[in-house]
Amino acid sequence: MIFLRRQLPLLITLITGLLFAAQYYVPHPASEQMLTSATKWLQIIGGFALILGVTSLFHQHAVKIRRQEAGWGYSLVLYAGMIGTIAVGLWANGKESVDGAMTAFGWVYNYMMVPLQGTMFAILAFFIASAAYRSFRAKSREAAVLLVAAMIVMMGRVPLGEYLIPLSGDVSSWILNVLNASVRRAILIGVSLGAVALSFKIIFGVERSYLGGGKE
Amino acid sequence: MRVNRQVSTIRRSTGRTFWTLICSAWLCSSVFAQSSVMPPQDVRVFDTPSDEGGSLTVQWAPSSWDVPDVRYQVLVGDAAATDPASFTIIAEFPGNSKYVKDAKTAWWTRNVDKTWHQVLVRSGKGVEVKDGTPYAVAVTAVQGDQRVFSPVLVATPSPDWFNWNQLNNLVIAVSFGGLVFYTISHAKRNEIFLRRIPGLDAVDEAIGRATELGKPILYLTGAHDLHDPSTIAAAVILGKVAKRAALYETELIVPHREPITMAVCQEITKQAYLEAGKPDLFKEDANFFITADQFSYTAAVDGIMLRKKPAANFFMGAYFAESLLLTETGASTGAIQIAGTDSDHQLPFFVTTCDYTLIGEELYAASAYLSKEPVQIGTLRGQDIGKAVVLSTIAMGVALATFGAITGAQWPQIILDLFRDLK
Amino acid sequence: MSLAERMLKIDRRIIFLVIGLCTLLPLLYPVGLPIRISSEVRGVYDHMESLPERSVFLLSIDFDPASKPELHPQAIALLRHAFRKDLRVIAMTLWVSGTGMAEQLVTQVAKEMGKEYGKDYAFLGWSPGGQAVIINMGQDLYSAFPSDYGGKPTKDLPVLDGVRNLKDVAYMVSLGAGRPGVEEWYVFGKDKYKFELGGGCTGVMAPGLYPLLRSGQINGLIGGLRGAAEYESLIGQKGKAVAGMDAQSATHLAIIVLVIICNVFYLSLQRAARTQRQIG
Amino acid sequence: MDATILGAWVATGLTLLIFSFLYKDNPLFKLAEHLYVGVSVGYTIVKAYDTVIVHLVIKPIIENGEFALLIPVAIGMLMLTRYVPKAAWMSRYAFAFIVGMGAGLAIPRTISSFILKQIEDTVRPVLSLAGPDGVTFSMNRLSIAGLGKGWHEPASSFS
Repeated sequence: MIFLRRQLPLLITLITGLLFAAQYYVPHPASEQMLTSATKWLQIIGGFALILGVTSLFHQHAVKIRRQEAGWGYSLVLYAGMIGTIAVGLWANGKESVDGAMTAFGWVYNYMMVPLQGTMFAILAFFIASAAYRSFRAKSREAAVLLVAAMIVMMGRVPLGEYLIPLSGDVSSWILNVLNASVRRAILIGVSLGAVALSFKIIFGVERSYLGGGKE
Repeated sequence: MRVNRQVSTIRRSTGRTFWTLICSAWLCSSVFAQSSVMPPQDVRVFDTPSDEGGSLTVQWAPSSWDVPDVRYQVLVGDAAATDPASFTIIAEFPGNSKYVKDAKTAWWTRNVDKTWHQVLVRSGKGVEVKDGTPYAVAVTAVQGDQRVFSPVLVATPSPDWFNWNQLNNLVIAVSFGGLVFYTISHAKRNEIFLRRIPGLDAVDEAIGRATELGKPILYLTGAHDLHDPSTIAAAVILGKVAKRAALYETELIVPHREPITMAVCQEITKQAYLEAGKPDLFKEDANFFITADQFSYTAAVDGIMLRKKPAANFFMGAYFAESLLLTETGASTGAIQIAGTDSDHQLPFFVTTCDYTLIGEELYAASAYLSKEPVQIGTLRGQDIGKAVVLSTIAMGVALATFGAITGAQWPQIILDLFRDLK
Repeated sequence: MSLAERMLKIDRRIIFLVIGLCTLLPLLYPVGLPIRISSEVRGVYDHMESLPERSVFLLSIDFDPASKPELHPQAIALLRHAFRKDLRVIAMTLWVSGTGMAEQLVTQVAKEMGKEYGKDYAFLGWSPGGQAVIINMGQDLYSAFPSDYGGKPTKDLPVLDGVRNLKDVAYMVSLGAGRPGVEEWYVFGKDKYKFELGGGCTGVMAPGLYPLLRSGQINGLIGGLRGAAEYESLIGQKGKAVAGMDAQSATHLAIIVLVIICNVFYLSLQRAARTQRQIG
Repeated sequence: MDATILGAWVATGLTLLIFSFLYKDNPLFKLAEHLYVGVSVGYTIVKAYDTVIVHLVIKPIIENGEFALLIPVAIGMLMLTRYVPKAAWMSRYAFAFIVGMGAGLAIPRTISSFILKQIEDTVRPVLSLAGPDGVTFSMNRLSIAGLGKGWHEPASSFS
């Protein structure tokens, strides 16, 4: 039983991991065919993962409604939104438009999803300004450098800035292309080494937190 | 599979000789422009090495009349055919193009000098190149009405089982992997010093404050799935935070964007409560899924922050545009905020709005530091050594490249090519 | 509490109001300052210009309506350019919540340019799996997308004639607002399948892609609304991005002024504290 | 009322409800927030059903007899065993497959794209033979927008 519960999953990871890492170096059509089918499988499995999440959401709000916790009415709104969208979606075969004509599903998408998403993102602009005001202070020499660089790039990225201070465009482009690119590259290489190390640990069963349950 | 490891001696010739060659080729062509062209010399046809099949490689030596006026044609025909004039033309190009050096192959897989011509024969209009079938190939030089043929050669394409151009990639993968496992086993036997990260003291402080105020702790694991090191690090840190929260009997809220991460984090939290000796306090719904959609998730988490007013907010893992929407809202409720992310594009937002931020790999280091497990610490050591190697490679590489540029020597390039991405 | 202290603790809703006005006013009273073209955006434009007619251009619309203000104008400008150059356009998305928007976007621009579905362009829709979709397309496009958005088998679309996988794509641009986005298209796509790749992204993410740009892994980058405005000026068809540049100019300036004010008060407080200490 | 006009009103209304958050948290924002979560989950479910179940699984099986596609379906189903406490361990097989494959795919590709490629571009000469004057400082690493070209190959198509 231990084998089925603990070792077999680790063995599956080891085999799939090694197989698909090795696949990269093998140009033979057989190996390419394997990659084609396996990535298609991954696409399908990815779809099923969603059910897992939705079940959790369903459960969580069902509990709220059953216990009539504070704000359970909003959970009803959530249910209504979800079931309503699914109903019109299935009715429209999952298409927002058919031959150029908008379906009811398309209506929900265009007049509910789109404005809600767009507005949430728009709030970001306001928050950026308030965060900048609140915490962008020259508390130290480093912070002062950050501040000056940020201002130059902000000037250089808009036409008004370039109009007022013509040099700002070139300077901000230099900051982005030279200073920024090299620092990002350093972080990128470091993070990539981390990613490769982690992948190795996963494949060889050293890191198993993804199976849940700590050391067991 | 043909692999020729011989490093041609011609390659050691300096760049100047190369230029002399080119110049003389140009001179010759202008002087003897009217003279007749010769058949292409030393033509070789063979199955393309390190490929998925369905392709042949044709190579021939450069000649004195490699000029735009003279055109080369590559012809393919049935293996039994002998008259090249009846073959199908699959490529036609000016005499001064299509060299070995234009193809992106590693020098350790080359069998001729890089000044040779090279053309790949593949399936295309009029010709289908199948594995296992022999094909006859010839090269012609064309000038005006004149057309001279090379001898007809026959070769059979076949697929290969290893791409030798990616040998450097494999060597790096294997040696770095080996290094990581070595450092892990080393860390199991020896104590390794780990520099304390200031943000980590704050973790305890934040949990302590939440307990004092009797308010919950909010923990986010980021936007990515479990393939990502940042998510794994976030999950490991969650285990440690959950254990402390269990000890202090403080409520933990973990909203998720990714179903599989949620499932795994549930297990991790359960384990943490077990380890803390408080399994009865564990709540299955401490970890819950909201939605995979970026901003509805953000709206919902913002809502949780404003209504449940957690005293400590943890933002670990990968984030995108939602980062500031989360941290600004958190700041407005007065919570202690600790972030840890390798999403470098969001760092400025976290740094300005959070009390502590673990930058880049500090996130991985934090999971090592908190868990004190040799596996984690050893990995960190392995990564550090890897970084040192990359750094010295870059430093030496720049020096070599500069030396090569000044002296015109070719050998530095051979060394540098070991670190090039070649396919 | 001194003035400086009070100003530093100002209600953030006042700042929200300032930003709101700075966005709204320029949209009502546009100025139209000239926009300088950066080499990043020119990289994408020049490559599109160099493509012969009927080349295959793949556009992956990897964002959802949230990033619409920044990336939608980029997509429109790119599609206009592609249709004008008479390229074969294949559009798709890796972001499920972007599907409806992407479909409308492609249909709208195609209609405007008088293009025919199936012959001049196709919209493949969404497929789950992110990086798995990219690899699968690299191996076999028809396996990743057996049917297009409308449910027609992709194998029957004339626009896909001679296209087996990503290797047959002349140019591919990913307009990504996160993950999967430009980086994934490089790592799981171009790295192996060797097509030419360009990128577009939100303003916030743009600096993060510079290492890939400098190394030539992507041959150009359209960053945020500014990038979109540059592209619109390049194709000579000004749209929403150019119009939005005034608002962006104003908000950037407002934030700069706010940061300066906050620092002036902050430093004056610091100085006051220091003098007090010296006296004390 | 026309569906489009109604839609415009709904859209405007929802926008205002979300923006009311800038003033402070309030029931109207809560309403919009919950509706948003519900609609977005619903939308994803519909799309996943249509794309995965209908177009990637059912159609290929019925039309082309690709019964091998039942394997990933089975793996996907294994994940759902999480909700049956006694069989929950079986979900590990699915996770093992996904995570293992992800890790395997990532190793060589990360090395190629983010380690080799980045080293390759960083390693450039700082000095070069420029013109008849002999050695000059090429300013390769410091030039604006990468004006300098590499020695062994053009810096990139972008520069």
